Amino acid sequence: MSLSKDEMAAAVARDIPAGAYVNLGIGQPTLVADHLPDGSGVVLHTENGLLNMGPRPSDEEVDPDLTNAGKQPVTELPGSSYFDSATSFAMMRGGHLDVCVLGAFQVSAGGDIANWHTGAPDAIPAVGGAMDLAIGAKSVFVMMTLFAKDGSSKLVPSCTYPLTGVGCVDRVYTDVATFEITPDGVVVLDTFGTSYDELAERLDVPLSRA
Amino acid sequence: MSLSKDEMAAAVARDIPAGAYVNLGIGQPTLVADHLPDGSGVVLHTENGLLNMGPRPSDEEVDPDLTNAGKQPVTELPGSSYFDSATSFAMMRGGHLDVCVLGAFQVSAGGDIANWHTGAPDAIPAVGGAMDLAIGAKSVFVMMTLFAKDGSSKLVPSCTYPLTGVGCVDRVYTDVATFEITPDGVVVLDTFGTSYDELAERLDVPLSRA
Amino acid sequence: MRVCDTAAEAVDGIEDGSTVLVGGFGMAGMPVQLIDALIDQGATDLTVVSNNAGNGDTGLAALLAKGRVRKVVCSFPRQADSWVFDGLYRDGKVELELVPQGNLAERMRAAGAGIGAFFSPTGVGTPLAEGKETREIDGRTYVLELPIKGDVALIGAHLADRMGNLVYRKTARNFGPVMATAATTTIVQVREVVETGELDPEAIVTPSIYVDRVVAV
Amino acid sequence: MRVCDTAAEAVDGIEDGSTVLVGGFGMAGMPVQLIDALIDQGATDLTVVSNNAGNGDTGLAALLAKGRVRKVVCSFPRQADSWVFDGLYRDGKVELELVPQGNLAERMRAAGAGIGAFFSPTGVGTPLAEGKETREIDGRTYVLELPIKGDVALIGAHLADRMGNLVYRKTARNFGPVMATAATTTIVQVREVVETGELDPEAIVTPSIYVDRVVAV
Repeated sequence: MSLSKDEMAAAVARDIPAGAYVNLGIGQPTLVADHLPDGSGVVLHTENGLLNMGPRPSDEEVDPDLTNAGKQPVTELPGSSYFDSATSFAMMRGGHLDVCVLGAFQVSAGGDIANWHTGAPDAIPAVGGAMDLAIGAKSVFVMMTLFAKDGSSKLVPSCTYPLTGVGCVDRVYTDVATFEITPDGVVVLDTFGTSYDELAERLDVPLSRA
Repeated sequence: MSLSKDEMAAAVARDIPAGAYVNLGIGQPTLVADHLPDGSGVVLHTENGLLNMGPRPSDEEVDPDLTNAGKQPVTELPGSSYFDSATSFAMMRGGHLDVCVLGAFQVSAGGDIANWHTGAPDAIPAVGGAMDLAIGAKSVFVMMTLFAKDGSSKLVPSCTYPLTGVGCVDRVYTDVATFEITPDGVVVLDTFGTSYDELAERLDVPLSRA
Repeated sequence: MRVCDTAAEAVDGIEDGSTVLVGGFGMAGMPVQLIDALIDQGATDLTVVSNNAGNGDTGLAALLAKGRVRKVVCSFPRQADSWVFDGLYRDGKVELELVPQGNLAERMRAAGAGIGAFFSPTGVGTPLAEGKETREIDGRTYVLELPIKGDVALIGAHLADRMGNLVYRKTARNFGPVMATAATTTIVQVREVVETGELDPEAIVTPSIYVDRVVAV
Repeated sequence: MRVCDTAAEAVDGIEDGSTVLVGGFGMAGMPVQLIDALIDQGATDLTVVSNNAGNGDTGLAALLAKGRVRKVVCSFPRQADSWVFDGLYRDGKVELELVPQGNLAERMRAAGAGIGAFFSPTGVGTPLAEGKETREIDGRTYVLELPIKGDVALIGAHLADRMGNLVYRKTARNFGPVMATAATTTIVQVREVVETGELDPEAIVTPSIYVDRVVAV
């Protein structure tokens, strides 16, 4: 069986080391927080200026001064710290985050990521912190379905959408397989409801087994 | 009569606007603080990380965690703020200080300043924050005796000592005259115990009257 | 530093053609009352630098809707409620310079810190670095980024003292501190102005040196 | 993050040849117990980056006196009580890279912030910019400065919580926060380690992400 979004998030969560400092991108990656085990000591960073972010508050506890990067209300945990945007991005760009988890339109075999712009001529572009996250964290995990609605693979020899970052992705967690991007190529770490051979046939990207 | 050190400091203090943010360099410039009128609202900056520095404490109040850039004990006034060295020098370099007052070995007619190194081959060089101060403040005031012990002028056509900063000095307060460095040359603003003509004869620098 | 009685007094004198840095991340930290006062004040042909390009119909969105903004420099204009910007942009009525959020913050920091330019790894190899100088340093490629300096910054903070020292509250801090350093004139709306000495000197985020006008709203 | 029982445990594993960032401005913020532990630990051939080059016969001066330091990168080595450094320098036994204090701080900030290089106006036209690339930007001349990255930072702070968040006290803050960002391993001596949650999240100066080891001394 292929993985649900929650199962993909759980797969990512399992690979986050205890005590790691982690940024979860807007959208599906935020689901990862729900799958971190109690006592993991994982510290969540939100680029609008908070370390050790907690879960969504109850409706009564919503504070308009306390949001995540998706502008959703969040909470602070004991040991939190606040800082301004320049400091927050210095933290990201300086390589201090252990892991960031991003959604993507496409990832290339060389670890390029495209996740901010479809390239459609009438689209209003918006990049936010995606480019900083892509190049800043020690490990960059991507979480996406492997195939687009038209059946084409999002793991590609070379991205056709405008790039977010070059050669920066380490792992790709999808509904049907988990991949590691290595200097020697793309390694299949796990498959779900499909086989290595099926993947190898369907993707334009050379694969190898773990 | 030529001015004493305290009278020079008073002359500098008179030219500091009310409410200005000011850094007083190590040594003689620190005397300026004693001559700021009560209620001037002048805020003193010390580059080791404090705004609104107060005077030297009593012996009982000395706190080793609270010093000025000369590593002498100081106090904090109401409205003080502390910050780290990177922030403090960003403040200086970014042009946020209204005035800094520096000592000098030499100042050139073009506003160059030399105040960190005599150029002696056996001297151990030490620059501290002098170069940042020289180029950072909106107005740079120099405070020095006009003549060295050997009788040579410290206001020179071109500095012979290693430079601290280029074209950055606005005013030079000395024991016998006050000078303004302008794009059109050196203007004598005031004389003490000497005359404009005496100065014009003794200095190698072309002068003009205010 | 002047403690102003009204937001109108606080924004007095902002000139046509100014570059205005506007704080806030979405609505958190957005200086809504200052923007409303700027709308009334009438300055136009503005370049606005802000993380977003307005939400709903208030604040920055209202300023845009009035046609006062020639150009927006921001990282994330498109949002669920950015219909005002979206319409103007599609109609070619507002210019957009899109900047990755970290480069946006760092370019303003550079302006405030007297840095002439800096090499950033962010955006290298992407369309947002096209036409910019790049350089390899120590085995990594960087793109040269220039400072963004404001004529005016409009920011929201939590408390000010009468000297202009500021503290913020939670993630409403965001772009306020860096914008305060990067503008010629920094104008701040706060919830309360307290007496000088009431804020902890160790906890002040924006020292008074960066602040020109404060108004409690 | 590890809360260590002893300074010896805190400095364990520092390797010969390391670049060590040492906090403090004079004695304020100087991590004396960590330096003493480093002397006992034995690492040698060190490059030390610090604002000063030791005062009296303790702390950094003692490390220098033991011959463990190959090179000092600092802004202000010469002081009334810097006789240890003075002697070694005159005897050619220690190398000196003199850096203006603001460039020193900013070069470490660049290392911590992932900036590849930056153009600084400080030092232009002086001997300390000789041989360095310069560029005119917007009518002003700047010198290109490169990051200074530490293998280890030894800093002093006032309080830490058990996650490693730090607050400092008065002007003892100085180089601690920037050095904490610029080293692979940041080791901090504090006066007390408090429980997580006891420090005000709005007033934390060094967030825990930058801190690897803490010891109360």
